[in-house]
Amino acid sequence: MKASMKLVSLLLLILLLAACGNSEASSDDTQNGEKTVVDYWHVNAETQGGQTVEELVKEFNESQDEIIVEPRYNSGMYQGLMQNLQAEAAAGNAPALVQIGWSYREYFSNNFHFIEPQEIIKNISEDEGYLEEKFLPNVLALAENNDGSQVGLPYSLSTPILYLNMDILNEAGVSPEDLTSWEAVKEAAKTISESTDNYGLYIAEAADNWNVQQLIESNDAAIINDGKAAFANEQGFEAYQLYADMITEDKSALHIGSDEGTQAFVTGDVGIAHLTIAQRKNISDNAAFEVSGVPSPAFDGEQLKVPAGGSLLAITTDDEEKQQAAWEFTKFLYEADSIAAWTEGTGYLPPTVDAVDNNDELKALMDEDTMMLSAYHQLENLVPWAPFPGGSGLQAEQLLIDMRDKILAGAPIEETMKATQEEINNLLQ
Amino acid sequence: MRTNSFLGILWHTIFILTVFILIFPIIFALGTSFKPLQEVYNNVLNIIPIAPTFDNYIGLFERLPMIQITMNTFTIATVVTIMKMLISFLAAYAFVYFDFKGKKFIYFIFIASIFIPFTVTMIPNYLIMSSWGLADSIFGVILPQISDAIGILLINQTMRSIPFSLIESARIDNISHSRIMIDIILPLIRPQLMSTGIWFFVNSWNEFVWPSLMLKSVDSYTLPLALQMFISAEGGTDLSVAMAVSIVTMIIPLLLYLVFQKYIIGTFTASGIK
Amino acid sequence: MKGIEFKNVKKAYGDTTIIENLNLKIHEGERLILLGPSGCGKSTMLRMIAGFEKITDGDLYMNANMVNEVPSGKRNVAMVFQNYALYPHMTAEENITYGLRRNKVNKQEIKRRLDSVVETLLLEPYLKRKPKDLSGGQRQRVALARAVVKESNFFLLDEPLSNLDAQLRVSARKELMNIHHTFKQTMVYVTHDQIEAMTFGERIALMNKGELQMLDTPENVYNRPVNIFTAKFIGSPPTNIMDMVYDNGKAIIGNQSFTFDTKWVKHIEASNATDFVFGIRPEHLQISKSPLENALKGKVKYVENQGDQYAVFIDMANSEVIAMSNSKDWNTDEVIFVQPMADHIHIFDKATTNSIGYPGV
Amino acid sequence: MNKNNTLHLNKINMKPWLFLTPVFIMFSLFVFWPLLYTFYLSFFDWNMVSPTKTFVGIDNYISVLTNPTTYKIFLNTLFFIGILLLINLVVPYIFAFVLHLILNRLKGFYKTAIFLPAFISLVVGSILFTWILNPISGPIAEIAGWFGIQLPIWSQTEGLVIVVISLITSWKVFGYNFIMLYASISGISEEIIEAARLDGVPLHRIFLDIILPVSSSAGVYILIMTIVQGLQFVYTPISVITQGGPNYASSNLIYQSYNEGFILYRTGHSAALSIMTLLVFAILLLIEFKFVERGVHYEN
Repeated sequence: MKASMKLVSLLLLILLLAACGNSEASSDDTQNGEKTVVDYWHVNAETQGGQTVEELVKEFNESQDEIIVEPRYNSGMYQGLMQNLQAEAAAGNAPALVQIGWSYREYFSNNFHFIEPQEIIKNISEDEGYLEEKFLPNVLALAENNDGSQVGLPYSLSTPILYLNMDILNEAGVSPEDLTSWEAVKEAAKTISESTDNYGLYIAEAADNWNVQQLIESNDAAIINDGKAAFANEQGFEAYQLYADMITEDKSALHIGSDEGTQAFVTGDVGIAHLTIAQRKNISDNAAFEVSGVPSPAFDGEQLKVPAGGSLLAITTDDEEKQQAAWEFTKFLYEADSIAAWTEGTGYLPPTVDAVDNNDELKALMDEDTMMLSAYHQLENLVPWAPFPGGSGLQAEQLLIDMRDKILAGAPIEETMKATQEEINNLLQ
Repeated sequence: MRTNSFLGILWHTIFILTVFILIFPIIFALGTSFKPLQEVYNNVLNIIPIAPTFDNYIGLFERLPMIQITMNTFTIATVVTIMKMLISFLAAYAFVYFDFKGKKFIYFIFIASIFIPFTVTMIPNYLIMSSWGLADSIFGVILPQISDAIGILLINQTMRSIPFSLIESARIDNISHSRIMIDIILPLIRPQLMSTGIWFFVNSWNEFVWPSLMLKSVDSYTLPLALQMFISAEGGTDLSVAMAVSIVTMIIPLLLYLVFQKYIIGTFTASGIK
Repeated sequence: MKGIEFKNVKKAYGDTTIIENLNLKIHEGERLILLGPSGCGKSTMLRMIAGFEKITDGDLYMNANMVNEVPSGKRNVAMVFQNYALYPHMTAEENITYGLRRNKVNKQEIKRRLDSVVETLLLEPYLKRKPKDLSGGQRQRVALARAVVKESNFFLLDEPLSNLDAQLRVSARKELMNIHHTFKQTMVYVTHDQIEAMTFGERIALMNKGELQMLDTPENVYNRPVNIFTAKFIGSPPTNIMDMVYDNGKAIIGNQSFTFDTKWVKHIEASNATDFVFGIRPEHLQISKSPLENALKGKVKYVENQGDQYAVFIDMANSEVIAMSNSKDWNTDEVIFVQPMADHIHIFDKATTNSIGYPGV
Repeated sequence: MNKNNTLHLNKINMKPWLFLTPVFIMFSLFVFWPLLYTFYLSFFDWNMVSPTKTFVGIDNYISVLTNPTTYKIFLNTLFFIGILLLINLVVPYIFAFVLHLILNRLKGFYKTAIFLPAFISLVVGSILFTWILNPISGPIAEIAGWFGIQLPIWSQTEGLVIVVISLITSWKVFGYNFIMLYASISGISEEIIEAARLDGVPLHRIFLDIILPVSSSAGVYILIMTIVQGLQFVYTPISVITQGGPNYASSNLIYQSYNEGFILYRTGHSAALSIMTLLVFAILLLIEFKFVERGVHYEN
């Protein structure tokens, strides 16, 4: 009997030991004494500027002694971060500053607490007019939700561009200057696939509808209009038809997942790739061929529209002191040099208007790199990532992905788009 | 046993091919982990790197708290293994050596729980851990992993191989149950327990889904989670570093296996499910 | 009373009753044999004494204490298991002393007991060996030693010799006898082997189908079986059993008759049975080719060599009987004379199968 | 006396419960209670953060059952089971038989090598295979290219995507099953097989008539484990490689529950689907027990 008690207490002892070991590892919070702690949640993996985040935070922490920022990487991109935010909320906590993916803007603002930057600025006279000085109106508007609240500030900005494998283009006799419209891209892709061993085009098929949105909205169709799905019209059909034809009819475009497709482009098996600008570093560092870039095209005679990828920065804490601290850190992140480092490290576009002019390296990058240049020039064409309202937005996005899969697998376009539109609108009611 | 040589050659060919398919990915990962990323993309077929480099490993240890991450993985796997073995051992002992009301039914309930897919308990466990403040703690990872009836099943099987009279002999000598466990059962089934333990350890070491839901900060990561830091939908996948992480992740399980393989295969073979 | 007592004990597993209603007293210090065919409940009884089996109903007393709910370890019994149950990972010495060490017997005492038992059982050369390095006989002795060192009042043996060859059994029995002589424990010994029972037991409890058939000395069990089962179970070849009709001082067996002496006549007539069964052991049948007085006639079927004697199978009065003979010269189908020895016949009541008793007792 | 009795009785009966206490606590907290809670959640509309859960009765079940995707995913699940059983029960069974009875040399090597991947993380395996099996630029595609063969784009091809994902999962599962089956087969007494050989029974008949029935309890164990755990293992390559796509062609019940719960935050839907998955498992197992166990030969 005694010995069995020993066994049971051994169990408890092991748990206890593990507890001690664990708490030692995570008990350094308390040493910071009087300083205000700002928990900053980001999604920047090591391949996506993780180091830059660390460096910026370090620089900020060393620049003053009031505030200490504690960065925390969240795996699984914006979706992973949202999961963690859910858990934290379920436990009754919230970080101070978080990156919110554009596609989660509505979901986040409907379900979580946030404070508008204007609320904070109101009390600080020196920051009056800060927002207007820093951001283009269309860029700032990206972070405004359907109810008109400013959820946060645009931070990571990406747009899709066309990456070009110049070796293949030269072999096929396609000139980058020709790629001015989607129709032209289709022709070029056809030429490439017919005259070389390679695929002509790859449009990223990530677990989102981002690239397709660029395609459709640049044919004057709208994914969403007045809070309702509105893509199932002639313009929309036409845009999708062009995409589907390249895959099913011309067989000039590659239809594959985004990891494999990006790999295929980098290894030199695809001529043109419609990918986020955030892939620039990965591609230019690893491709063995000459890479160039041109802006995403529109359809003939239509206005170019590029959806904003990336994230906004939202202040989520209730604590006023922390709100102030988070704001200080935010301003630091938007300083020209910080933005330059950010752009360099992540491949994202500078979200502020003054960064390029105030930082020589950034200016040089923008002037010399065709890919960066292409993306940067698209900023004036930026539109928000289809912000479906309410709690069903995530599901609406999922339906758009399903629609893409169906159409690219050969489903009739009109029917499928209409059905999806109807399904989404039923959801949104 | 003699068989005709054609059949033998045919089957040897099939076996060698199978072994190749199973082992090739590991060799491929090893080769890739010593390649610069550019070479990964452009020299797909060179398993042995043209320009071998340690940069992937060096960079990995510079960029991530790999020691901490390995320690986390080790701590979780060790605690899970010991706890799971202990509670399963106690339960199996009760099931094998006692008669009590409802024994069969209770045993059935536990064994049936093996059939519950992890998605069924995932959300509530997630909520429990969050509300206990154990999200992002190794405890949040450990606790649900301990509650796995496979341990009861396997140890129960093993215990049954001990002649009942040994326990009766001890009981008649007024030896307490705990003493019987320690002095008699434990030494007799130690090899099987070791193998089972190694198996649990490796499974917990490799566990991905639950830790990926639980653990948030890099400092509390486990090795399989470190892997995904080099895979990003937007920034691209750094395959060569990812493979370096993979190799680091594999080392302990493979060492355990190769050192104890005769022993592991031996006990798996000797005590197989009857 | 000291010793062990079963009082109205019942044992059932669910709906299956193993022992219906058992009453049995085992005296302090005696060697009691639990004998019976397999499945008769003898092992269950032993395991009830050991405390391994719960008693469904009734009471079990040991040293005058009711022990129904006393766990094994508190009953102070020693036991030798059929498969010896030696701990495979311990040496012989560790096996022998394990229980003592765990029960905090002091070191000198352990050494004293160990030395004593090692001497008695000649175990010195094997003490450092593990069971797998011991022969069957050596293992048996280690198991015995382990039980002996407990120096407990009750010593249970569950077919302890069944895994030994014939020669080893004889010497093992001698050792057991020795041990009992030295320690005077109450020994309860389960076996299905009647030779073991006869040679080792002071009393035999013969069991069948969960019921106690007879409890007595080996001599009485052999010579004065109380029922047909006992008569047939004990002795080899088994007792010959024939239906008979009593008619005026004679037993009519088939169409032949056997005349009882006056003692038997009185005894039979005094009994209240109506139908009888006649029993006689093979060694108590005299056979002859020439006529014998008060004999029955039978036809030889075949002869079986049993080493020292021959068993002659005889077709007699519609049943087969066996007689023992020193000669093998019996021809098949030869008609011979079979004479039961008057002092050794057994008469049973056919209805109850119980013996009607013996005259003059 | 009587008082004493009950005391003893309590003592005797308490012990197994004492030993079971840790298991009871752990399982109640992390298995049984969550199971009930999931059942409870399946009647609510909730997204895990909103403070209110809306009771919707069996709406979640109706919505799951009326969704054509559910049926597609259910059929996928059956397809996964079929392929997993083929690769991880039938093939290793034959392999174990062949290794035990036909091959004399390299036995130890084969056992060691085949079991080895079972010790490696499936996440690692999934990432590796995404690259190795990349149909455009992976090593296999490269080699196939020499012969002018173009690999199908499996990750976008209905049906094929399930096969390839099952193959990737099998990389990890195969070895364990093989070793367990080998254990059982090599435990069969040599005499039975020698007797059959003396009678001139051909090898495939020995396999079907002797090995299968005698080792069937191990077979059933592997069968059940392959279904129950295989479907859960498959989750990892799905989540790493296809996220269930294209258009749910590679999703199964387990992945879909995850997707609903942790990607779309439809907790109630996810719970309803999980409960139904559990039911499907229970039914599958019942069917198995009915049809497979019948012929099972158990030792002991």
